[in-house]
Amino acid sequence: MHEEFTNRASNQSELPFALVQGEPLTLIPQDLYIPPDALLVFLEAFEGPLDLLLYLIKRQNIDILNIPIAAITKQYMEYIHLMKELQLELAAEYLVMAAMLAEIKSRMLLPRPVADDDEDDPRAELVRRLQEYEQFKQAAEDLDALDRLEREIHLTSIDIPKLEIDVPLPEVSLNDLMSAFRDVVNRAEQFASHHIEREPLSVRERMVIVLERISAEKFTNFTDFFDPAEGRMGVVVSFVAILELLRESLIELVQSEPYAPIYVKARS
Amino acid sequence: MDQSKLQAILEALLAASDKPLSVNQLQELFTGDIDLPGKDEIRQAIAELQQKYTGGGFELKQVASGFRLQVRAEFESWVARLWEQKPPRYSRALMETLALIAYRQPITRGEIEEIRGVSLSTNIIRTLQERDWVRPLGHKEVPGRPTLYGTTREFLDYFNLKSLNELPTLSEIRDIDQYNPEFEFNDEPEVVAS
Amino acid sequence: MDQSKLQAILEALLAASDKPLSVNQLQELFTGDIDLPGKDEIRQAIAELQQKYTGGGFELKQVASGFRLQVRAEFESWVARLWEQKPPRYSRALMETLALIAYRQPITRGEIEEIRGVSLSTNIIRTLQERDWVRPLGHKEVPGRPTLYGTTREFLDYFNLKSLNELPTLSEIRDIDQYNPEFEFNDEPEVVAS
Repeated sequence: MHEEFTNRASNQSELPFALVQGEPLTLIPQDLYIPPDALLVFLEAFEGPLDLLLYLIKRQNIDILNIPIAAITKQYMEYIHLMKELQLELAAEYLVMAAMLAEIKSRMLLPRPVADDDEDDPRAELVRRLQEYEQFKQAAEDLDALDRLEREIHLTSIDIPKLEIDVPLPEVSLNDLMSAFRDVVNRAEQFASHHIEREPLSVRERMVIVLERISAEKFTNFTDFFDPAEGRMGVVVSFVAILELLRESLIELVQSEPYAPIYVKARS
Repeated sequence: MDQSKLQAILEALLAASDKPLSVNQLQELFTGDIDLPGKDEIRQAIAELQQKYTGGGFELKQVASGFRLQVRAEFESWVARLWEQKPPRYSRALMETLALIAYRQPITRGEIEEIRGVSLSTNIIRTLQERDWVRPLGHKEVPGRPTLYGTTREFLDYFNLKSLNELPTLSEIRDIDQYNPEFEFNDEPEVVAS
Repeated sequence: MDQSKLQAILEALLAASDKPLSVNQLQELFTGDIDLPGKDEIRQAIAELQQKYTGGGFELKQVASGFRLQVRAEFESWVARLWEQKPPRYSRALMETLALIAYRQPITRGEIEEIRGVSLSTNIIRTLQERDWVRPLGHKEVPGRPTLYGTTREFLDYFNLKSLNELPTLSEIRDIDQYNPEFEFNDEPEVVAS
């Protein structure tokens, strides 16, 4: 057994990585010839290097306890290069794994003393980690499949007649509301990508008013949104609100010919 | 559809709905099913359900806008005790959602999730709608047509505001913060009537 | 109190409450009544109610924090039509993190990262805490004193579970020296069984 094992290990790098019905399996994954967009989605779907390795192993029905390291390393590196080419943000963990695979591969090439125990299989730690990850990957899927609230399970909502029972509703002060807003904005600003621009609230309010009016009427004359009685500021606010709604693709402006009246309608 | 299955589905719908459901509305909820129940079948099943609840803790009542399940009035003294102990409070997630809707309306659920960095449970928006503080304004014309939310007249009334303009701006909130770390207003304490 | 009245009151309480109620909580709601029901009587009445709901649209389910009335999952497709909002979906990263916390609690963030082989975004832990599914249990007494996380009763309630024992069993891990290929050749390449 030991002799056979050593023999096998030292020959590993020369071996075709697998024989399926007598045919050597090619190293280049056939399924790589897919449109770049789909490929991007595919590659981004991996939760990390362990997930990618598991995919490579599962795809070929290899027993996880006997991973052909040389072949798997080669395939792994192909994916890494692909991710680099597609300029995917490559987490450092992928490179750490690449180094680990290279190290295991080189140790597999070294003849090991015959007396060595199986425990010294250079792949042992990797195999343990892969199995452990697989275990929780599966557990996560099982958990996701359980019946749960908001999806399969709905609570009953049986009314309580309004007699003398006054079901109290939580009380909220304006301070509570403001500090909630401050907190959420402060937190969002910690992430540079979410920059909340400060927009005068009146514009937001006007946006809602515009939306309400155009949902009630099919076409609304553009000028109807400007009430001179509101003064210059009011007109500016309406104008900015309409621009903002246009930018967010919530409304569109329609004009049949130059200088004809402009109408505002809901985007459909 | 056999009558006992129809009855069970109707019971499920009436129990889950937070609003009364009319026979028409109930029938519409079967749209697309192979065997659409007739209105008479639905009425028949409702009558049977009403029968079934006799002597129980709740009843199936007909009100102006339809049928609803409600707790029997005779048990109200026990039911009232459910809320005697602790005054209910809203979660931080709900308060932040309300603040974002107030300050950033019209806004979609996805946008709220993006700003907060966490996904939002469905019952938060439902609670805010039940409280009449938040309402759907329409749909955003992007894939998925997500609902846009805004605040209501009742929201302004509750917070004693004449318009959204009276909500302090972010920089004002931060100014107040600086002067007063406990976040209380100097001039007039906003006492909010419940 | 006779058993049928007790049963009706319990039904009213369970119908009115928006949270699960334990036998203890249910008993407390009778405090002050002349004939306070015993816990066994309450358990008995609950069992009868569960019996009564067989074949109906809802069921009386025991989850971690008590008993609750819920619509039967088999009618979900009709009930879902009542609401416009779709249920929230959670990412694989979040579900894997949650699974690790559920099965391996108490566990630190570093340990989660180690098993998953990738770093964990703060948003995930924050979402899990905000949903009240996960809470800090204390600190691990190692350098840096990292926070230990565990799951909550709300987590079990949400996933319709009574206790952690009801979680699906984990797949088994094999040791590398258990490897026993079906075909062994001395010189020839491994044939991978498909």
